[in-house]
Amino acid sequence: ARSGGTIYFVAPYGGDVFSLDPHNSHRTQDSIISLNIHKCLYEWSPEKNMPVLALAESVKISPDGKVYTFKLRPNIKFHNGRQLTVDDVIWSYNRIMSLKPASNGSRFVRPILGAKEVEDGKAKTIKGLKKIDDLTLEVTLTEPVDLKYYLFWVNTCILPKEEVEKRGKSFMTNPVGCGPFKFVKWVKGSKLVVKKFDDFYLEGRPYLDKVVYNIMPESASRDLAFKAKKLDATIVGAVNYPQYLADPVYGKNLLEVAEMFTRHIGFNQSFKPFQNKKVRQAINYAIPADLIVKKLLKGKAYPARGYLPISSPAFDPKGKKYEFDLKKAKQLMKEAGYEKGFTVEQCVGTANKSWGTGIYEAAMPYLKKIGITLKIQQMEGAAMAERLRRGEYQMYIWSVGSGPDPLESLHRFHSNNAQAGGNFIAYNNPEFDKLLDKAAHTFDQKARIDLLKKADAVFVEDAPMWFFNYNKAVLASQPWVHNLSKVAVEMMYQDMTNVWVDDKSPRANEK
Amino acid sequence: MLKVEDLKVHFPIKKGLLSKTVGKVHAVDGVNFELKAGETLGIVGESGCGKTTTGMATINLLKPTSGRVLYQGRDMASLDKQELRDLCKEMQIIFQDPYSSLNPRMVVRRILGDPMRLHGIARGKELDERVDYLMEKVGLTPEQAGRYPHEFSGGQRQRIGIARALTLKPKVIIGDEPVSALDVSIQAQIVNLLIDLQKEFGLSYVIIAHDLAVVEYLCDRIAVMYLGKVVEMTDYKNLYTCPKHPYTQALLSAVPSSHPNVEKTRILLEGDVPSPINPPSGCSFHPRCPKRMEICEKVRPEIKETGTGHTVACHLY
Amino acid sequence: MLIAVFAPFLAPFHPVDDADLMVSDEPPSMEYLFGTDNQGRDVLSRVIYGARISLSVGLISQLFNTIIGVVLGLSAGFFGKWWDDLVMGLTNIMLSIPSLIFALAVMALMGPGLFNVFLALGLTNWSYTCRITRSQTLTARNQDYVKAATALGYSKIRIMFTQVLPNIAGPILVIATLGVAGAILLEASLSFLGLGVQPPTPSWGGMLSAAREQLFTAPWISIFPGVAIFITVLGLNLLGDGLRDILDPHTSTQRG
Amino acid sequence: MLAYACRRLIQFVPTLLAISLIMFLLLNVLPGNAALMAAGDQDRNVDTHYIEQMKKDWGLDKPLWERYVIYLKDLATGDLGLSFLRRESVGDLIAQRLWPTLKLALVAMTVAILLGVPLGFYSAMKRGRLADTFTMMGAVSGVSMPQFWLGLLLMYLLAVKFPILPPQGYGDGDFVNVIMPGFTLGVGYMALLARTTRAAVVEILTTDYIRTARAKGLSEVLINRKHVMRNALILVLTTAGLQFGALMAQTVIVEKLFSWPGLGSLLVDSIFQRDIPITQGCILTIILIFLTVNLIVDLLYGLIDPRIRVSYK
Amino acid sequence: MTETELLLEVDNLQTHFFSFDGVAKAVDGVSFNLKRGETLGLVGESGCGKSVTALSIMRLIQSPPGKITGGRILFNGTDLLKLSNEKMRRIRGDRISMIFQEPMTSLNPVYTIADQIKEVFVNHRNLDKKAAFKKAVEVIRKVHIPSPDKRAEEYPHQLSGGMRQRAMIAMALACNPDILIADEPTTALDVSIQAQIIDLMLKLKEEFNAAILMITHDLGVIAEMAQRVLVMYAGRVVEEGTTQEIFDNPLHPYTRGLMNAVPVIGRRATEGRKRLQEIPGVVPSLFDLPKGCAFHPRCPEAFDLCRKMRPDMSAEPGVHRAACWLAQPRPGEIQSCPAEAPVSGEAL
Ligand SMILES: Nc1ncnc2c1ncn2[C@@H]1O[C@H](COP(=O)(O)OP(=O)(O)OP(=O)(O)O)[C@@H](O)[C@H]1O
Ligand SMILES: Nc1ncnc2c1ncn2[C@@H]1O[C@H](COP(=O)(O)OP(=O)(O)OP(=O)(O)O)[C@@H](O)[C@H]1O
Ligand SMILES: [Mg+2]
Ligand SMILES: [Mg+2]
Repeated sequence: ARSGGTIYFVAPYGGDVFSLDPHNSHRTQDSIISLNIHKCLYEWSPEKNMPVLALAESVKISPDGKVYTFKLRPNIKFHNGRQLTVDDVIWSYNRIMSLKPASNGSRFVRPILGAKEVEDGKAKTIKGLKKIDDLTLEVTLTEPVDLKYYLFWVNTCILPKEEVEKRGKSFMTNPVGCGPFKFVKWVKGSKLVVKKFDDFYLEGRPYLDKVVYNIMPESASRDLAFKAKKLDATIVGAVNYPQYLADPVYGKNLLEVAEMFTRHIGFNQSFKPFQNKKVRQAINYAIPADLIVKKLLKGKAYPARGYLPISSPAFDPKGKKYEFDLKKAKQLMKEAGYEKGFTVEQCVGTANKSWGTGIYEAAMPYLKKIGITLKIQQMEGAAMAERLRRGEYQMYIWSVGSGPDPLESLHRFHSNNAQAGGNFIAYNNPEFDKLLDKAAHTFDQKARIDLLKKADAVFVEDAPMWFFNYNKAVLASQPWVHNLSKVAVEMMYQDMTNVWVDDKSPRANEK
Repeated sequence: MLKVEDLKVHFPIKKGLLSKTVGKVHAVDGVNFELKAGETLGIVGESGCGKTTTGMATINLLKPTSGRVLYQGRDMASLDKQELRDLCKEMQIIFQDPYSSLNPRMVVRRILGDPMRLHGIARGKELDERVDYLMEKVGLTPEQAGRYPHEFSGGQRQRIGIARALTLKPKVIIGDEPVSALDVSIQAQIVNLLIDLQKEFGLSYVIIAHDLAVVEYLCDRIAVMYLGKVVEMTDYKNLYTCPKHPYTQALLSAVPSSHPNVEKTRILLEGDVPSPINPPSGCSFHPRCPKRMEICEKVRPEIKETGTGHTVACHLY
Repeated sequence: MLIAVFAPFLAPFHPVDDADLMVSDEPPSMEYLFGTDNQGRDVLSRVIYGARISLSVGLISQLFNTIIGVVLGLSAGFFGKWWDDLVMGLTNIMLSIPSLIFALAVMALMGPGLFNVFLALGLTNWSYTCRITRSQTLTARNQDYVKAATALGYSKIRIMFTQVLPNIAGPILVIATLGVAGAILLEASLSFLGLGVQPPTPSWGGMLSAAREQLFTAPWISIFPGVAIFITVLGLNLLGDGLRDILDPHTSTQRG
Repeated sequence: MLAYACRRLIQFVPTLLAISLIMFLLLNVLPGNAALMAAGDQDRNVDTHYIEQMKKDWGLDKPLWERYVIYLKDLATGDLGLSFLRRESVGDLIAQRLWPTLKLALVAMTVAILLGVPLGFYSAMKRGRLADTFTMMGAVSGVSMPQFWLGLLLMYLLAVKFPILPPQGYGDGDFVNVIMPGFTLGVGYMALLARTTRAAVVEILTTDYIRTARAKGLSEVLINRKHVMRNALILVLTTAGLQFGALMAQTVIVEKLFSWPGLGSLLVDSIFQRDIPITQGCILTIILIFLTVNLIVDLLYGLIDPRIRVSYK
Repeated sequence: MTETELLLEVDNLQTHFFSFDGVAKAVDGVSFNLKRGETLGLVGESGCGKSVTALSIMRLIQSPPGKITGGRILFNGTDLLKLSNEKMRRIRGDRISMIFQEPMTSLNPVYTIADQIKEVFVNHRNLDKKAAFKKAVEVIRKVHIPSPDKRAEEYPHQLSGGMRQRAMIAMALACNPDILIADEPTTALDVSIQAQIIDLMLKLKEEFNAAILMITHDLGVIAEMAQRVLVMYAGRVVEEGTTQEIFDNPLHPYTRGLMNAVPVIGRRATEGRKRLQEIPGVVPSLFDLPKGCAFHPRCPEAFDLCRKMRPDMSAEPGVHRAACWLAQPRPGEIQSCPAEAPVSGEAL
């Protein structure tokens, strides 16, 4: 690996970066960058496809799964030069729970004993956090959850108290962390620059001197900028995917991963025909998901099997898959008593290309064949979010995060989760609930995974949604860029610690 | 028949978005006259002296700031809506500009017919007949009633304008410069027409003009206006033979001679007509008056009778 | 216009039902003269059917605009006083709120739907018509024939509609034609932001923005609706200029 | 003149108030709210607790009129409030974005004026001829050319094929970065200005004073430069002034395309994210600029047109 | 330079306008001449081609739709129609200048009076700006505008109509031209102001010894100012003579009609109200001129020949002459058998 050089990366999602204080941020766009400025107890490992320890050197988990004892690395420095200690961890988690307006990280800290009391203003400090010594922290939970899946999100990063307090509001725009890169400057709405932090706890890393994040919401512009070699790496959209695949240079360098998002059409059970399982299954049989993926998404997705995505540890490659089968679909419709079909008046969706109303359009001719007519209502995200929570739809098309923790992902459809809490389809199946509850109290990883696989199978059989696909995230990079990784939680969450560029890069010596 | 008493019309001058009134245009500033049945009254004066405004206020197209207009003894301001509408049948107006005074999107038959239908004077076949009759009266053919105004020449349009004024069988017609916009050769046709119609229908006219020759020819009595006031009023004979007000004299002398042999001694007035926004103190004519005296600057001359039916507002008399 | 009316006879395929994913993103060929879009629908047919939507968006919303603008402008110009102040205040406000933003807000408020697009665009762009109508009314109001009508005892409303309106119709019509073009383009912008006409209904603006990412990979999908917009806007502009000439009293009097 | 300007500035207040009320109502009855958006891009499990917390923290649970009163109170002290989602002061946010947008709009306006006015002039001189028709057809195509087409095309040509300009971004505020977006934005307005200019010049060419100038024996060049130009400028200026407001608000597409950190994208994003304080702030800012530009145009008017100068007094 | 020096000779001038409705022969064979120091009046009704004649001499006809299709305009012996644009431009405003009817709109509203007068000097005399300004103030003083230094710096809208017209005159006389064409210079003005302007023009003519072509439809103005008069009707000159001749002994029925149609002030008092003599009918459209003499449908004295053939001028320019069959010997063959000429009512 070669040290030095600059990489021009991209922040592609929904406009400007809002905040580089991850406690005060909720957006993917922000995290792409924050990730490289800040660190948490855990971090995502693309190789292992799960979170691994980061700031902590080691962890001991009590047999009941409720007490975690972390040992921090001894050589962690904040960008201001100060040593990071257990006090910072405790302070940071307390901050997350007591921020006003509420912090998006709160839900990841909430399992810790006493966190909820702090959130509700009933206590000053979280009871479950105990400082053993400067580098040893004991964390007590209310329930045995797999903490690594919580404390790896950058929203739970550890911040230096004195800087946060000194900078006040401006900390969001001028942050200090303990990650591999230091904040340099931010041209609002256009680009963000971070540079190498020399005292990073990993020796000799990062390799890069500088990372420039360009904020580019338009995919066509990204494509052109990349081709103009003004970007070292870019996320590839479906439209351009075949072109990149065919490209003699870029085609070989494409990084592809099944991201932990499940695109689906949800059926509102209060709409009479959808109460019938056979109708739901018929729809699953009637729409050629594979073909739509191939044609409309240009192959840039993995057709779905169940709810849990390929990169989920609980993905079952042998699980049931609804293959395109018109005959069977017709048969099921007939059995359900809807031989004549029906009209779905409110098919809500956004303008998104891969999981928006365009998919309805593609599905329409096929559904027509089993007598189902769709009436599309396109709207923007905010309006749609409200409609989903209120259940004011008959079908919705959406993409929801289905990882990395399979238990948490499936829990969305637990009957005790309200419609407003993300169970938009108001799914209610006691069998499914039971499997989930059991898994929650099983600490043996393998047994737990098996239970979750079963739960997913139940879900698939019930077909409360049309399983469409898991996103295939594709990262294209210039040939001189090395060590970018396949990040299944979100491809753009690229940890730049290990990334390097060789001297063919036009920016190989840019500081 | 028609009596105008101390008529004043002031226009506010507004400025800015807040429409603050910053001043007043004294367009008409105390005008008195009387019109007898069958008589023709002329009003002359230079541009902007308030002739049109007087005319408009007289037939209630403008609300006077103060003063009264009495028609057959009744104050117009006291009339209600219906009575005002009925008044339309008594008094009408002919405009100066034959081009803008006819609605270009209506055929002549409608221009003449609509008012009659509106006032219930005639309908159906009778209406058509009456339109034809009017057309003939003003020297046009009934066939031409199907045409649009732009298909007529200026003189013909003015005839239509006159016909329209006649639709409601009025007793008084106010002519606001009815011939000024016309060619010399056409002007005579209209002047003759006006005289003919007066004889036939017993009309009374108020003729507004700036052409002294036309006014003298048409009118029995003539009022000379200057800056919103009547400065002299007399019959047509006196106007030419013994004009009293220096302004009238200058005006008369300024009329180009009718023949190269007629030598004229011109009284050339200095300067321009002052603005009616700030009329000069005293006699408003004094800054241009060749015969001004000290008193003229300070005291506004009252209108005085200086002979039978000859009134003048000047300190000389 | 004709194309829009006779769309079902002209279009070789149905714009929605004849989708065939197997032939998506085909370049122009003998079968699909303008190629197909990503859903495998015939672009030519969609352009033809799109004419219906785009033109009706243009026409109907402009009709709303014109009615609102004319009624407000005419009455403001004619009655004056506080009403005029009020209307002009409102007009200035509308004029300064960016039309796209306003349409966006209205669309977001009323939710999707073709009718709502009409309404959103129709509520947005009347201020210009209103201003012109008012200023024209102010001029026309002082014409001698309007005074003559007053002298003849016409009521105000009657004068407004029989004397003033026919004479100011020219400029209003011209603005209206140009406004149709504006509305078509505004719908395209709304589509760009995902709030235009509902899919799968084809509208030119929607097609254009839906295919913007494919501009370089499948240019035919966006070029043809683009060309259609261009021709329409050009046509409407020429129509506007033509109307101006025809309705201009100067030219028409000279003819007589 | 100064007094006049001040008076006009005071008159902004009721307009702005009315607009703030209209927009406030409009924005607050939109379906969806910022809390939902803040709960994450719908990509993880939804935290209802968090949503309720947010709503309370932002005062979204209070009745509408109360919120408006609070808003007005803040506004009176010059405080545009705090952004919901960005948790920054709206004033600061706008301050950061204002200059880039103004820069973009100014460049676009300059492009539009520098190209549109001469084009319109040329067209007017050649009116009725083929050159005129072609120029005006070009102008119409400029209007009907979607911005994203033109932008992408330019980007392709000038950054990929012949890499002479940066493909996107604000850079460090360098001029090279503004050329392409400015041009993209300007072309539509150029077309409009060309038409206005043409109409104005054609009209002026038939006036009596141009005939007088000819009768004086002035050369056509001088007549055009001196007599036509200045009078046409007055008309063009009004159009340009009126257009400037629209321009400020129409930057969004270009901004998104070129990653331009401007007000337009801030505004549109905030609408989609239901970040009402930002939306309000942006709209008020844009309208204030619109009004100010028109005031400036009015004042400029006075400089060019002596007839109006007097009436300021 | 003698008194009778011929400055301008217009010979059979034809100016036509081409439009969709046809060709309008606005000026159709006009001939006349103008001597130094003389004032020539040009009268006629609206639309008869007076302005077009003037503009043709200046070569300022809008083209399209207008075009000078024939004739010669000799200025000091050179044909203006053959000059290059550049040479013609140098004559305009310098040797021949013109003032227009509408003083309100004929001045550019955005430049001061001095600015606009200065231009003439800069253009024709190559003066620098300062000197030109001085000269401008000088001419403004000459046209009796009070406090010329102050007025020079004012804009047209700050001046009254009369003053604007004076400024126009100043501009026209700036270079001491040989010929001044005045196209209805007083029509838009008030009577008292009109008198001032006429007085001014008469005085200035004496001083500059220019020839004036005075266009008007007001016979009174002619009577006061002109030595000779041309009467036009429908694009042609129908009568020419000295002012005295025209007023005392008009040859053409149209001229006679004009004279009698105007009420004369004071006459009613002495002679009573005599009915004004009308010229019946309307001025014909140029697109659709009657055959024969254009005036015949309105002429009380018209006879067969008038309906069939257009009369030419009865004599060479310079003497009292008219284009009327009554004023000249008729063509021999027709004269001998007038009965043979069929009366065609359709000629109307
Ligand atoms: N609506 C109005 N608002 C303000 N001022 C007005 C209005 N109408 C007329 N005036 C002013 O009132 C004065 C008298 O106008 P009026 O039209 O009565 O004059 P006039 O004698 O008819 O002139 P002319 O001979 O030019 O027709 C003028 O100075 C004019 O500018
Ligand atoms: N630019 C033009 N285009 C078409 N026709 C024209 C043009 N200018 C003049 N004419 C026609 O030429 C004829 C003569 O016009 P001209 O202006 O010379 O009349 P005039 O005698 O000056 O009348 P006025 O007394 O009204 O000024 C008119 O019938 C007019 O229609
Ligand atoms: Mg008047
Ligand atoms: Mg003329």
